[in-house]
Amino acid sequence: MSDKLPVIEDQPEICRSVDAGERSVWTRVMNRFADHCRARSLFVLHYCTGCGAIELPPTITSRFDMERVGVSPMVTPRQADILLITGYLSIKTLKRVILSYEQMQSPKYVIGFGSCTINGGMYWNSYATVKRLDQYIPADLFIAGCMPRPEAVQQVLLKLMEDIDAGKANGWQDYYNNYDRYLGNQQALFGESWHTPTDVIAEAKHYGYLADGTMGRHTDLLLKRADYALDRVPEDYPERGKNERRLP
Amino acid sequence: MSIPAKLNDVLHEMPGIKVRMMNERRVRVDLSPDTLPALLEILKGRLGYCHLSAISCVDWVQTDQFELVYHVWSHMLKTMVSAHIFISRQPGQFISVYDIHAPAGFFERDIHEMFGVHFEGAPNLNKFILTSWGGPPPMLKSFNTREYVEKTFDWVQYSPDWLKDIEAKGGGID
Amino acid sequence: MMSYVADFIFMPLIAFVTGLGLVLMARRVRAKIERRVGPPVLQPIYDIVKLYAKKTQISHGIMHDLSIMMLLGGFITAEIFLPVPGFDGLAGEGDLITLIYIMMVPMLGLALGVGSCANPNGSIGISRALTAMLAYDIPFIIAVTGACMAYGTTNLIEIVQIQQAGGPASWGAATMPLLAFGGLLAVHGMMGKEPFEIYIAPAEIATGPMVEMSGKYMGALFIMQCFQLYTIGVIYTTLFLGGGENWPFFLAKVFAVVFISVAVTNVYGRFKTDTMIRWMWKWPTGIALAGLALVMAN
Amino acid sequence: MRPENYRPVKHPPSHEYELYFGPNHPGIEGNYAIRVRLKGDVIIEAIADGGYLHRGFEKIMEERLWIQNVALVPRICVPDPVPMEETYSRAVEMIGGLEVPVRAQWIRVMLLEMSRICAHLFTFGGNAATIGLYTNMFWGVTMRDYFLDLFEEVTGARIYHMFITPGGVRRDLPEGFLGRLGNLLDELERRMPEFEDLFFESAVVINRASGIGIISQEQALSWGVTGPNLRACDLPIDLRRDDPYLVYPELEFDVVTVEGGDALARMMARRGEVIQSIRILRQIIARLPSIGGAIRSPLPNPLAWNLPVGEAYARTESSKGETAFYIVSDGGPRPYRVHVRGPSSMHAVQVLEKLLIGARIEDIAQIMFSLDACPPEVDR
Repeated sequence: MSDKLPVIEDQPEICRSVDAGERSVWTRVMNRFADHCRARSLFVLHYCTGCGAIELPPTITSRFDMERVGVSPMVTPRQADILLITGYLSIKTLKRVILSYEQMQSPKYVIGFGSCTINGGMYWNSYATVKRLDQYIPADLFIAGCMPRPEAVQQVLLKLMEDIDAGKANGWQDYYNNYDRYLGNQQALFGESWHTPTDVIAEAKHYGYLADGTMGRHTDLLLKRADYALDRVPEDYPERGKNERRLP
Repeated sequence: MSIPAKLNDVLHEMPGIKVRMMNERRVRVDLSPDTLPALLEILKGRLGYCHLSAISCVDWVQTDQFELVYHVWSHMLKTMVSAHIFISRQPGQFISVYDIHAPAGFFERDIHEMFGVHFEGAPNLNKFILTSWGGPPPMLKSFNTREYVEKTFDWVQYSPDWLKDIEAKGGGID
Repeated sequence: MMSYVADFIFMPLIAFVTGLGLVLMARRVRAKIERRVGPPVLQPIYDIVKLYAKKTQISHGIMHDLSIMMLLGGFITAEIFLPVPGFDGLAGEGDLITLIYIMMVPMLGLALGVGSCANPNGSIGISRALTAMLAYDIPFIIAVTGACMAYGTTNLIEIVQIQQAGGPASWGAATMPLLAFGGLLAVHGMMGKEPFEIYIAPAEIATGPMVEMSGKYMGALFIMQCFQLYTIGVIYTTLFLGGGENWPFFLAKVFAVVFISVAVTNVYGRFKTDTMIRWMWKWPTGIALAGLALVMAN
Repeated sequence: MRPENYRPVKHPPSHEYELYFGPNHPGIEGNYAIRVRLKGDVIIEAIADGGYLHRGFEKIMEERLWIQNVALVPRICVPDPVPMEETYSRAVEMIGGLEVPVRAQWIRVMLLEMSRICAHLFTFGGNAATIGLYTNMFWGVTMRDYFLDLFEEVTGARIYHMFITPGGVRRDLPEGFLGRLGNLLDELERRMPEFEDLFFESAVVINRASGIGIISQEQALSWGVTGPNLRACDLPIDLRRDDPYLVYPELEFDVVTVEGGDALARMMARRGEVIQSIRILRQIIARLPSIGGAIRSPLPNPLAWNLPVGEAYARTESSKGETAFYIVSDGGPRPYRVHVRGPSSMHAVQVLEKLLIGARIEDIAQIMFSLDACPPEVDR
């Protein structure tokens, strides 16, 4: 397809970080219980990013009935757990997807839907669509096909449930841990002045997901170039709710 | 297969017009750009060609011209007239027919966006689809989408290192 | 004093558990009408635990946090004023009027919280919610007033005793059917179900008040929904269906009241705001007024 | 401290505000957005903001072979893909001078009408969901799913069939297919009264849908409204009648017109079309077995297939309106230019912007769904 050599990236090891509290039996039991419940209650963000969304109504409605496994559609990103990228993403949509993704509350999961999210699929030579979803936001699972059948959608949801139940679906932590890499890819596409209203670094700091990859070359650019000053935000975030970046 | 008499009369009032019957209900006319608005006006007023089906633009690189095709349909005569005009690629300018056919507003905006043709008097030539696009008008033949894609996007690795390791140990997909 | 402690603990707890059952029933009934299977039995619990187990959440300031307290606090207080079999709580101290006041607190709390989110959809939603409250409260208050006049007391315990003394024939629904029917329509509006679901309205204002609620805040709203269904069901049961003689009968009545509402809602679309007010002030209010006139004539 | 999405607006009049009816709003059909300025509840300005689904079809089709494009075209309109395939194929046939065998024409009409029923059932569902009547959506989408099963049986795919190719169709119908189609039509007819009770005759629906988004006849003609939306203004204009293609002249059907031009009339026009489509399909079931012959005219090697120099403009009456392809060939193995005229490019942009002015915030979704706008057609 391309004679250009693909860019080799370090694939970060996606695994659950062990914190001190996790050693206590009580926390472990509670975490286990929480994971159990998370896996059985999944709200899907109502966002039809592409043509794959046409197979979601059959999946939700009477014939396949997603609600019987606890999956239901949700309207706003604030409440949603799953972001279904239903097919190709135009560059304009990708911006909204990233905004929506950052507004969703962790733990959050992304499912790439159809071949277009994996490698451009049918639109591999289109100037308008993004070729690889996982460069811009961490995707937990992909469904191959154009377009995937409702059965495939259900299958992947069940697989996601298994992963959540086992504590393995941690793509969202990867976004905090390697924010610099994701932001770099986003900046390469949208230009260097790209920024979102959600302050991911501050969130990472506040909730303890700061890692080596969170800040770097690209986030420095954010500091320098953005039309608002990140450095005016205090280093520590003593209160909840202070994790938003101030606008001038 | 013949042109309705009324239509034939009207079309031949236009100077320098070439009329060709494409099929039963479609007439292709070639005319000079200056007479196009007059033709559309007359067709609409006299023969009920009030439905502008589409305006298509073709980029002819060899002759350095844009071809604009106005497809109008008459609910009365049940015939389509496709009016072809050629305008120069430089500077790529034409007049809007929005005041004759309101749907032209969308098509002209689209052509402006995709080909960079400027329509004088169009109500709205703001970007609609390509608001996040910084490059040249993408539908121009000079824009190579494949080259752009190769330059901008990375492909999935079909033989990453970790797979090579697995394959070396006798695993892998095949 | 010690007896109150048990009441304070158990009455909201019972309300919550029953509310979970009511939510489950609402979802199952909806699923059946839509010809599908519906959620598993523990789904309401999974949803709430999941929302509370969210690792990040967005707060929009002190008011936003406080509003959740007001919301849940209002309902928990309301549960303590509602007599159920075996527990009287504060129902002897406060009366129906107090209860109705307390029931307005959650909605006002929600309004304050949503107002601090600065999301236009939320603000529109809350203004619609308050408008809806204006619409359904008038027939509801008329029905309540009529019932109180008929029973001659505003004390809920006494109302229950009066009805239970005479058996089903002395239930409010039998002695003042017009008031009971007007009240039922008002109660349907109170639950925010179609055709009176104007303030949720996903396709219009993206779920209105809930638009900015995330994680624990949303979890609180889910809990509020449990309390809301329970409270409304119990008030109606207490006023018109003879209250609770014992738990099985009492729960059957509460579920029946909510069942009527959730069964009807799925085959209706949603009214516009002004249509809802007009309808509420016309039919339920008219019926309740006729009932009130009958009560006063007797 | 300000919430994260808060951005101060520059000196707005105090009583006006802007609402981004954005792409992940459930009241929007597909991935599309409308920026509305509101004064209280009433819209004073609406600006459509599309392009979220832009894939550059017209560009990438220039880069592919004539036959490869068959795989691309159905993706232009997701809920109603068959008319796209058919229109493209017909335009190519016009340029190449290919004759479509009669049996293939009948099969094409059958698929077109099945697709129309699917798209309309989907729209009913969507329209009902905008006013909170989800039951209709659940039933309608499920009903549509049975049609998709039949599509799968014939074409091998549920949504994107890629079945109609230049010169005919890919393969013949499976055995007993027409019988199964007949059974499904019976089932649909049996279910129609349910949908009427629930939706078309529901007092709430009539209350909400009547009188909003009114298009007058003059406006409809001058704004370029087509399809069921035009027929809802009591104008009997239907390409299947006026500019007949395939075997439509041999079929009996009524052009459904409804008076009113409002959202309710548009829904009723679609309801009438479903019934007419059932009628057409019944005629096809009766006549197709007696029509034999090939299903495809012989093509040259499709990988080295150069069409003669020429241009063609083919139009089809899809469930949304007038779908058209303008194709130019320079004698090469690939199209020189393909222009897609999606019907929604009128409905979702200019018409919607005009209809929304003066409407109220709760009507936005309903007006959009009643126009049956299909954003992927607009963005292409």
